[in-house]
Amino acid sequence: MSFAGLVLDGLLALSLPVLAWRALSARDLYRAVILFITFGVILALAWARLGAPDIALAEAAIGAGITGALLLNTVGGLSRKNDKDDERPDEPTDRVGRPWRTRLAVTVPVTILAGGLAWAVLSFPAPVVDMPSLVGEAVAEGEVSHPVTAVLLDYRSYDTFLEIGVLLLAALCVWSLGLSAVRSTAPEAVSGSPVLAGFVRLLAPAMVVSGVYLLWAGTSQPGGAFQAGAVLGALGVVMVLTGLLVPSLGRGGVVRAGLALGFAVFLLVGVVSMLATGGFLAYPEGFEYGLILAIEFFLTFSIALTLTALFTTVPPREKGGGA
Amino acid sequence: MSSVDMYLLSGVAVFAVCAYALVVHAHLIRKVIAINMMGSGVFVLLTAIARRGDETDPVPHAMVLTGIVVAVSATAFALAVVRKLHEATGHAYLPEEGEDAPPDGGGG
Amino acid sequence: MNTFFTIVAGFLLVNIAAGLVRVYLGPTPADRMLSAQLFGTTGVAILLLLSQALSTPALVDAALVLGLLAAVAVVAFVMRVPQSEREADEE
Amino acid sequence: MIPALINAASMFFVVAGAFFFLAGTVGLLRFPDVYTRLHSLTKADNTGLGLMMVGLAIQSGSILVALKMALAWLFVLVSGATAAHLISTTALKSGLRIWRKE
Repeated sequence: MSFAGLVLDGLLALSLPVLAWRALSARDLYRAVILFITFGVILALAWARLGAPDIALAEAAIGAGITGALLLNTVGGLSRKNDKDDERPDEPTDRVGRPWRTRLAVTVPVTILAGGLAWAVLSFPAPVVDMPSLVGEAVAEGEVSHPVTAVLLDYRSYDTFLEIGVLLLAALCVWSLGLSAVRSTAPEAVSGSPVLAGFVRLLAPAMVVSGVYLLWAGTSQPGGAFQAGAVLGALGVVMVLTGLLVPSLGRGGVVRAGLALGFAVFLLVGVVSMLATGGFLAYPEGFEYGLILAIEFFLTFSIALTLTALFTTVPPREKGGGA
Repeated sequence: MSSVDMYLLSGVAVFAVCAYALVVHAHLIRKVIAINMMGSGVFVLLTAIARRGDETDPVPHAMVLTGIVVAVSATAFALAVVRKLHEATGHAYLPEEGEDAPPDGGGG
Repeated sequence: MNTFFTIVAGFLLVNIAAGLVRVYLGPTPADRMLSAQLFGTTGVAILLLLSQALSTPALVDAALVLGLLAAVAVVAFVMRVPQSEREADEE
Repeated sequence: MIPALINAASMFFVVAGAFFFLAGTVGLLRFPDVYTRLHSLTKADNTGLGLMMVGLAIQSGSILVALKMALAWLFVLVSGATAAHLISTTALKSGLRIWRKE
């Protein structure tokens, strides 16, 4: 590593905790969310430097885009209520101040924890098992050439299977709260703006093409179902925000089926492969590439739909309810 | 100090800062942001660990990718719970010890 | 040449740090959102520089996604966050 | 001869781009209100990114990568212009006054 690279790494490594600190102690919540989005951008750069372009891609989509939109949505939802209740307009700030004794009592154990962790991570023994070459061998046997995708869908596919399960569960939990949609607070001139409509018209095909490209690229280079799903999910979020999609997303049965599709296809492939080869998700010879691509395709669709549903928080209408 | 060491320490620092803020701040959205960033600190740590050898280890990368998606769904759920609490009680704080409503001013 | 690209990336990072001052000064939520959008653009530039400096073409994809999604937060901000601060002041 | 020329050209474009980014940051910090600060978003930084993109594209040696870089710039241009329009319209509608020299 050159000296310039070392300085850049130092700057990035320093700015992450500083940004986290500033975001969490910012006076009002808008500022906190803006700093959170900036933190996401810096994080993506750090991962680029750490040789993890897959994660940089996912962070660029999820950290800076979707999580930021989620937080802004919630902050907006909270303060709208306050305007109606005629409370102080700066309500979303933290009104509970802790006395210095409490702060000190928290600082001491946190400092000890941080010191211990720092000592632990710096004195790690060298790895006993040579994971990269083990994975390399396993990947060489398989038909997917990008190691991270191979790990996700071949080598440790049950992790990914459970993960789409977690997404599904989160969507069900959010629906069970029975929240109403956050309504737009934008002035007429903004929400009906032809510029915004034109922007979405330009954005939609670009996002669909990028999503499909990332999905296709995932087998041989960084990219894959998560990144593609995140990009398409962001498109869903934008369409909900601009009113092109109703918050309940459409007919209840269709939405529910779409959410469950990724999980169901994964499960089906797992069970069928278990019947064929004896191991859960142990793909039979020769079908590996096709099966992984099929799983990835349905996963992308379900991840995108789930992210949109998590944003709207409104359960789909029952049959005949209309939209 | 190598680049990897700097990122390892950075991850630890992010984790510690967020752990402090998680306890000290009362507003629930701040707590949600703190937990999300705490996760990011752990992800930085994992990615830096993957970088220690001569070759980059893809297993932590896959774990972090899974983690990012789980983190966004957990954050979305937490924010929905905050909104529900706000709808029900009118404020986004948990009741402090020994009282039902949040205190108005700082200090105490 | 790679060192040169790394130095420029570091320079842009310092630019972001300087721009953070605007997030503090505000004074309106619009100013802060504007700064966030600017950091997105700078982030795209840094990712492109790093993709060249580290010879990782995949980072161009990351830059593409960042450029594509940078506006999502802006749309959320405009549509959902009430801009009541000033109205309350002037009434 | 040719590689040296390409290096020099790409260095020139990247440095010019970095200069525009610097100008954008100065504008963000020094301009008096949100409407004037929009210039640094829509003009300075997008020009900077464009120049930098040109400098890196001639260095990349692959048409596909160069095209993707151009596409990234195009996305940023479109979203930057839309963001500027939305932010300024919202600010205007919420009654934010336009700065005038006293």
